[in-house]
Amino acid sequence: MIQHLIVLPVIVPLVAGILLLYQRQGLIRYKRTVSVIATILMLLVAIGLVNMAIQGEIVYYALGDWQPPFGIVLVLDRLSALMLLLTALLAIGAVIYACAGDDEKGSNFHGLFQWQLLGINGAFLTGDLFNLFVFFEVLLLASYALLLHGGGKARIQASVHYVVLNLAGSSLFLIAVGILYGATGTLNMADMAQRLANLPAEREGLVTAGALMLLVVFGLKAAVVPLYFWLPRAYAAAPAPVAALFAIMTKVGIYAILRVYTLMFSDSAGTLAALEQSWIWWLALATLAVAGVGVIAARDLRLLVAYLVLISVGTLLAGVGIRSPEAISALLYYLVHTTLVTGGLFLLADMIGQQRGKAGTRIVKGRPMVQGGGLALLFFIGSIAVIGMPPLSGAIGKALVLNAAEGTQRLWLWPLLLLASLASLIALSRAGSTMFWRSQRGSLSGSVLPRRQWLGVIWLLSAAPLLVALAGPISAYTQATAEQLTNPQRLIDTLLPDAEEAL
Amino acid sequence: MLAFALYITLALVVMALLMNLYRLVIGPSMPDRVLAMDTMYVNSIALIVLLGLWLNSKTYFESALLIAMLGFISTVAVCKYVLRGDIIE
Amino acid sequence: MITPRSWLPTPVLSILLLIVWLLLVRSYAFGQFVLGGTLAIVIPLLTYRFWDARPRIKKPFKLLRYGLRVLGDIVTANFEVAYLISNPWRTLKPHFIEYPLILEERFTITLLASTISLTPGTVSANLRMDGKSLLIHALNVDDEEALIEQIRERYERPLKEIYEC
Amino acid sequence: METLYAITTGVLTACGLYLTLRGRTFPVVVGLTLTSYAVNLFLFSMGGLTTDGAAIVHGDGRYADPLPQALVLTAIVIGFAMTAFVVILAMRARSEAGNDHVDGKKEDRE
Amino acid sequence: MTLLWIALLPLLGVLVPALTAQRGRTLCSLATGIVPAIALLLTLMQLPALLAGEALRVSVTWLPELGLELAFRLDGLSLLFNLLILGIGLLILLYAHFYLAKDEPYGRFYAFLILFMASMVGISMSDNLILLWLFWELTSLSSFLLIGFWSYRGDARKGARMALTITGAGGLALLAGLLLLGDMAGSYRMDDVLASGERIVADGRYPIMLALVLLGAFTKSAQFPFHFWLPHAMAAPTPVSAYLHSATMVKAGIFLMARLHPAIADSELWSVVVPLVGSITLLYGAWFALFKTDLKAILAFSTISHLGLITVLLGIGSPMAVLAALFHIVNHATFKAALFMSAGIIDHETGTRELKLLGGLRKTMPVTALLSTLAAAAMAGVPLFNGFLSKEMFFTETLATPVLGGLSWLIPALAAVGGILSVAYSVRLVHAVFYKPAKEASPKKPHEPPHLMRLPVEILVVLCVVVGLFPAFFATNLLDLATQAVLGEPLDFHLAIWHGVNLPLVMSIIAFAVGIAMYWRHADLRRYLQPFASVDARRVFERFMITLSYRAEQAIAALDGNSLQRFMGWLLLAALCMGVLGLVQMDILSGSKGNQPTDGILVFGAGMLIFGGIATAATHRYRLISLLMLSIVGLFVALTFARFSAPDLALTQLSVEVVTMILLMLALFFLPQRTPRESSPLRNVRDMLLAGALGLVVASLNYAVMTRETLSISSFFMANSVPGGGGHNVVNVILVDFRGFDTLGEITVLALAGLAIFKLLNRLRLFMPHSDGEGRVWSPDRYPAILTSISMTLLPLALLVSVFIFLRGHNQPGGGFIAGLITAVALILLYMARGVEWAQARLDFPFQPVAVVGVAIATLTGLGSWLFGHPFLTSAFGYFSLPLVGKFELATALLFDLGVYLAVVGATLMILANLGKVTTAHRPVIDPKESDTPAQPPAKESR
Amino acid sequence: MQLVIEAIISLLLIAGGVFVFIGSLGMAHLRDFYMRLHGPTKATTLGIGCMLIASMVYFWSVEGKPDIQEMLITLFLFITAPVSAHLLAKTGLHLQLPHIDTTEGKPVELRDEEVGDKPVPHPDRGHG
Ligand code: NA
Ligand code: NA
Repeated sequence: MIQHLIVLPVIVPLVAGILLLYQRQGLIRYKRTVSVIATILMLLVAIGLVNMAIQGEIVYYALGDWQPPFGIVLVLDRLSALMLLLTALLAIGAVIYACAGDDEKGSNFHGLFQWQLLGINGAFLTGDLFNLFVFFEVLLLASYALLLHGGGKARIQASVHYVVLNLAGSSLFLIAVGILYGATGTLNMADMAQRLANLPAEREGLVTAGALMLLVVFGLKAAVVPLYFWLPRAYAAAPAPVAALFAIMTKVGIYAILRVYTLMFSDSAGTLAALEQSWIWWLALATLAVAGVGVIAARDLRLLVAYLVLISVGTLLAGVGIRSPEAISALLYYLVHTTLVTGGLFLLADMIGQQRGKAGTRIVKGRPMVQGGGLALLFFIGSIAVIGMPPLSGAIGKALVLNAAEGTQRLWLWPLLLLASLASLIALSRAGSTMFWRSQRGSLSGSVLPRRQWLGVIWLLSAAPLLVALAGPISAYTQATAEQLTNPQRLIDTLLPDAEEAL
Repeated sequence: MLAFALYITLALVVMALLMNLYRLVIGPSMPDRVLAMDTMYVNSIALIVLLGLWLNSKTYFESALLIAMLGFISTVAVCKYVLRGDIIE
Repeated sequence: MITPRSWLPTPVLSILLLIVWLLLVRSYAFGQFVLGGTLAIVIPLLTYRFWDARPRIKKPFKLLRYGLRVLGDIVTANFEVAYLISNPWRTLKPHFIEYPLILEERFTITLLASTISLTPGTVSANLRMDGKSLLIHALNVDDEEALIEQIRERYERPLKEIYEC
Repeated sequence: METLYAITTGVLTACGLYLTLRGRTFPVVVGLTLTSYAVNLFLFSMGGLTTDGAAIVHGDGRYADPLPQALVLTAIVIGFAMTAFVVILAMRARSEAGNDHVDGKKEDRE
Repeated sequence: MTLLWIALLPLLGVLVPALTAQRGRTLCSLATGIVPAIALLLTLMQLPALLAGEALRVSVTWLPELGLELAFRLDGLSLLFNLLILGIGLLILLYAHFYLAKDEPYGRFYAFLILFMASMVGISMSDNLILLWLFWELTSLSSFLLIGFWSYRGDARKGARMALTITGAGGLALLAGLLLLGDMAGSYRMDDVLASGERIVADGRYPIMLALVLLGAFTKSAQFPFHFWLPHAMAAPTPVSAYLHSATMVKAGIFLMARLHPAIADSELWSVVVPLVGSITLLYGAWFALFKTDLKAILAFSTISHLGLITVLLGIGSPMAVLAALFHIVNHATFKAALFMSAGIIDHETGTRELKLLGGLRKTMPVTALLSTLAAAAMAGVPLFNGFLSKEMFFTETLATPVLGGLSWLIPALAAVGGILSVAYSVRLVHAVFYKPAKEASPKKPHEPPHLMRLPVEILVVLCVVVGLFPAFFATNLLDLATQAVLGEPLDFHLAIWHGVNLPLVMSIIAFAVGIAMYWRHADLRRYLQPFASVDARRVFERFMITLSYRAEQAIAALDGNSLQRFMGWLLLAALCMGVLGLVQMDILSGSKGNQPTDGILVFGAGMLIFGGIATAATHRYRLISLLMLSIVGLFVALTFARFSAPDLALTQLSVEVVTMILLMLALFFLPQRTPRESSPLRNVRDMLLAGALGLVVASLNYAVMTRETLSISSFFMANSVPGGGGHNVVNVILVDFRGFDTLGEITVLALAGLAIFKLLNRLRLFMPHSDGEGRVWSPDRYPAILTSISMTLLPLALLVSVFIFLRGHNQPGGGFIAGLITAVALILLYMARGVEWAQARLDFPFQPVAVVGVAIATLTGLGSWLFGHPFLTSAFGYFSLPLVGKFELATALLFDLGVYLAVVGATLMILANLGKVTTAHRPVIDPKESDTPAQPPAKESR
Repeated sequence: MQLVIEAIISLLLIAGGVFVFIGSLGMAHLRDFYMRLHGPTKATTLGIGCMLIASMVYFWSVEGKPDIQEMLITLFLFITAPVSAHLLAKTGLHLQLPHIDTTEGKPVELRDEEVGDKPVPHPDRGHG
């Protein structure tokens, strides 16, 4: 069984989805149980995988027993293990929250949720470029369905933009994959990397075009300026547990960038090495700037959190743009932090909205909340974390990223990142003081929130202090991950042991 | 001789298709266009049959079969649409 | 007790399916007969529920004859239509004809309408909703009554005999 | 032949993308479909164009590259699923917003 | 280890009030007080070791990557601050116990207060720059919470946010500064940093670093021009003002300057900027203190002024100046805390802090009057009080150590003016409140406070006096240790009251004379000041914030515009740029392989495709026509696949094409039939150019790839298809075996589409046109009879064909996907021909399970290989032979393909049939209760 | 291959081509919709049939065994073509497509049944 552990992050949600989707109606207790158990199982699997990856070995799983580069492989290295674990952690919070009642607001919530996880996990594991496309589509279509869960005009309208842009993005993905296949003759990323090292010069232009178009696709998923436009409204409109899960969606784009470009366009790629770097760097800065402005402009708490996600995208991509092991390590730490915390904030925003009655999540004076104290405390914790103020994880993540910038990079990154933090500080203090302080007069509104919702939020937000307490071991892991990523030859050698002889 | 006949037939089929296209563009009515479309489907069966002869292969037989089946269904759908708007009711 | 009727509701269809299967697979191996035979039984059983009017063929040989006649008519009709279409000097006399039906079942009416559409210069354009008459568009007709009579005798009566007696 | 093929994909892409830039949902959906046709043609040709060599193994001859074909097959299916979703989304959006503008706008401004 | 306890105990102490709040106020206050008391005790216990010259350090590894350690130190400076923080903190707790009203959430208040105390202790003891920053920001946060404690008050909320914004911004700058500093020093360890002063000052980045660090220090310590948050922080309860905003937090900036003094202060830049900013602050604060009429505002501005004074001293930077600065920190903390607490008592007892409403309190509150007078005397620098000593040293140092070169007279001059003002506002404060008769009655009848509430004030005032009288005895040791910590070496000094007649003394005397005179002519001065009085920092700040968010909204709206067309334009533009970048890198577009010959049929096919594409775009306003044109493209794409040796693709394309047509028409029924002409010609041209350019790029790339030799791995598939996959149709073997994982994902997508669409159709509100685009009423013939008959005939044939296509897929063109679509289309034909009611009665199973079972079968087939110890999706096949039947092949791939078949049938029916059903009584509903009784069919005008 | 067989195939092909052509020609040049309907329904169907027979004969002669698979396509066409034509004609009648004046036996009363009530405004015109 242990040798099949790698494929379990795909199998578990797939099978759970099958069990959940077989019947459309009723059986909500059964469905909740299956969904939660599957998610917990996924967490256990992910922990097992991290345990495997922590040894430093790269392990792959050849589906159908067809060896790379011919068959599709799942690749387990530190990065994919980390992403799987992160996804499972996030998913548990979201699914517990959903079990409080959001899952009953439309059909098939849990099944779609599991299949969304299937897509995400698959994207994190696959070592094949076209298979990545397939999993992107799985996670996108599941996300379309989940985004609509519960209906409503805002969701539909946001979905139209989200879906149409992503469909265009999918076409672009196919073109890019096609070009890369045409130029290199393979789809396995490790094999592609190897072939790029000995690429005839007349094909460099093709590979450049393909790789850069791929960057546009990943940039769209990651929501980088100027491709981010779908994000704020979609995230603000999504049902809370879905929005929370979406916190990992932009990270899939970032993961893909990290995976593809560190593997294929490493130093051994000659003139093509790091061809994405400058683009990512400048776009990341632009994203930071826009997101900072957006945070100030947001008049709704959920929109605000959506823009906070955008800030994290900018920060992460800046790390990718720096491309040093330090930067990658820093961004991975930040990634873990931001995913869990923004996920928790989406849930929290929903709870706040529920208790504020008509005012909802709009940042205006409203009626006081029945459970205002607890919500305020969580909001304070989440805000501090997401702004990047001590003593919570954001501060450390931000400091790591700032510290990783070198030389003139600092000149650009530091002011932008710090100003974006300041913008979040201003916006969140405004939001918090309006919703919790200004809204103290009048009769209490809302009913007591279900315990599962509290549990979900606390699960996610407790990451903020835990990440600080465990900063040492976590950053040791991310450092080793970064080191592994910046030496892709090991992965190539693992997947294609005969390659040396062949050359 | 066979090759020559094939050329001639191909030319005839292509001309037929061009006339279908002409009607499709000119219309003037929707049924005219649908008729043109339907005929185009049928004529493309000819094209596939000729391709099979040309390549000396029966690999394309199913394509022709499918066009015969499915072309009909899409014509039905459009007709139903024009007649009733709601094609499944 | 399984009666032949319950597991072989439409024998003609089953035979047709078997033939089609053999044509499709281009093989007359025994295995294909077994497989095709199975399908020829299973598929009608599966689709039986979709047949609301069960056409009973009373006179199969007449059906065969009818089929051959129609085939012949199609060929001649086509020459005729080809001539009509491709002769630019000829002025056509198109005609809408209301054809009163004596057939009653929908399936047979469909057969008739199809036959009419496939044969000399006529297209069945509309079946009245009450099923009593068929509107036919003819490309070039001199004598309406003659045409009606021809259809009646050549196609409708045989069909009536084959299916509806 | 390759030139002709490339021009065709290019024109189809351009037409499809032009439609995706329209302001109403239906043309956009049609544009996406057209684009996906073009993209499928594009992807298909990435193994080169073979006029006589369907990838059915029967001993001899030269074959078309089967891999892009398999990819295109997957892409067609996924494209269909996506088209189906987006067109019905468009329908739903119209029912929610009362018009079929891609932004759900009440009035047309341009 | 003790150090760790000192630093972290207060942090744990946050829990104490939170846990004891329910048990009564006294207990809570006492329990809360124990924590700082212990910490204070522990600190004092380190004194012998410190005096013995030991370096007290503790360090725990935390985050090596960032150089972050949980490292604390206790040197003289930390000791001084710890005593201040913990000592005054204890007094404040006592005071607060009486100050807060009965019904106020004291537990929370104490928790915030202790949180603040903990972070302050952390700052003072941090032995690591990053750690210091962590605590630094914590003080901003706790200050925010404390200022906003009376959150129902608008001024409290606004004041809190303003303070947080300013100090938070400063904190961010400080982070950058400290990171830079650590980088320059090569370590974030305090000792390393302090030892690398020369290297740091010589570093090219020094000015930036200094600016950033000073930004942090100045915002925190309310230096001009960042001072304005402090007066508004007075909205906090008075204990907070006394503690945070006079005694401790505002000193954090000062502390930072002192702490980093050896590392960063030894430069020209420092000695210009810091004294200048300090002296401006000194004057500015003093000037406004003179004219404010709110008791706490006067004290706040005077605090600003004194912070400026200390800053000047640190800026001067001579050993004696440092000594003076440290001394004044302590002195200011004592007298200002006392004054604030007095002010709080007055406020508490009279109900007002407004100078105009106060007066003559000497009679009703004699003790408080005495205490306040003494403390104010210390503030004014009256001899025999501690304030006098440090002020004398201040004057001395401004004279003794010239800074600003040719302008060296400036600082002493400003200092003298500051001295005058300080005397003036001190006199005014005491005189106006206690001695001058009241003009109006105060809201409450004043009387003395409870004795214990006055006790902290008494203790502090006694300290002022005692230190003033016996400075050598009470202050020398402490200051000695502290200056040694800052300067790195012992400083020989002697604290005395009398230094003989010298210039500083003269300055003091002048200050007193002019100061008192100034208070005398105070009313005249007020008139000059009037124009400035209207400038309210908070208003300006708030207006700025409002403008900021308004501009931000405008900017986002301008960028975003909620316009899909624009978003799409960006996306395409990005793709275009990237494609062009690749193309320009190519020397030559055409590769070595060259063109294959073209024939007429190909030209014709290409022509049809191009025509179809252009026609689809050109007719897009007439939607049905556009659809027909699209179907030309679909058909010819299929023919193209056939022409280029891809029969499977041709089949798939054909079936998908038809299904898409049906789908689009089903949907079109609910959409307008025409697209209005709304895009401007300019936009059309722009879109055409963009799309055309991208088309050109795609064409070029396509051409470039096709004319190069393929390097594909495909020969492996060709070679292994039969021996390894058991199939002759390589494309099919790739789909179900080599890349079966893709296919599994693909059918999942399809099933997901069905599920998603079901969600969309649920609760759909319909616009059902009762006539077509020309206004014609629909035909009354719902189910044309001839169509119904033919659909029945076709169904068995279609099923047979799909079985055929399915079974042969592994060896010949075909397979589960195409077979599934054929089945689905045949069933859809039934729906079209016979209607939902009829078809539903015969297809009475839900489609979702079919699709899901399909995915399940494919998954289970894949999982089956586990039983044989093979990876997921490993295929197996074998050739079997039966008597009579002959040899045949069985392959697991067929089972997998069966899953594909079912998934396709299920999903396609879910999509099309459910979409069709929305206009009927069988429309999709979620609620099982609803689905028992058929939903009302939407009203439709049909005859 | 025998010359005779080749000749037969060629003949069938060309005949098929001609019929296909004429079918489409009729569709292109006849003067009203109802007349245009005739060409594709009959000529084209027969033309395809001819070509399929040609193909049948060809592969019979090439592979040496009789194979009448192509008849299936013809079967499908013969089943579907008249139905398409019927539905198209019905659609034409519904839309009241004009027919040339010389047409006799105008189906007035039928039209009333087909067309239903008098026109009403389409919802697209009203809103949306
Ligand atoms: Na296949
Ligand atoms: Na319908």
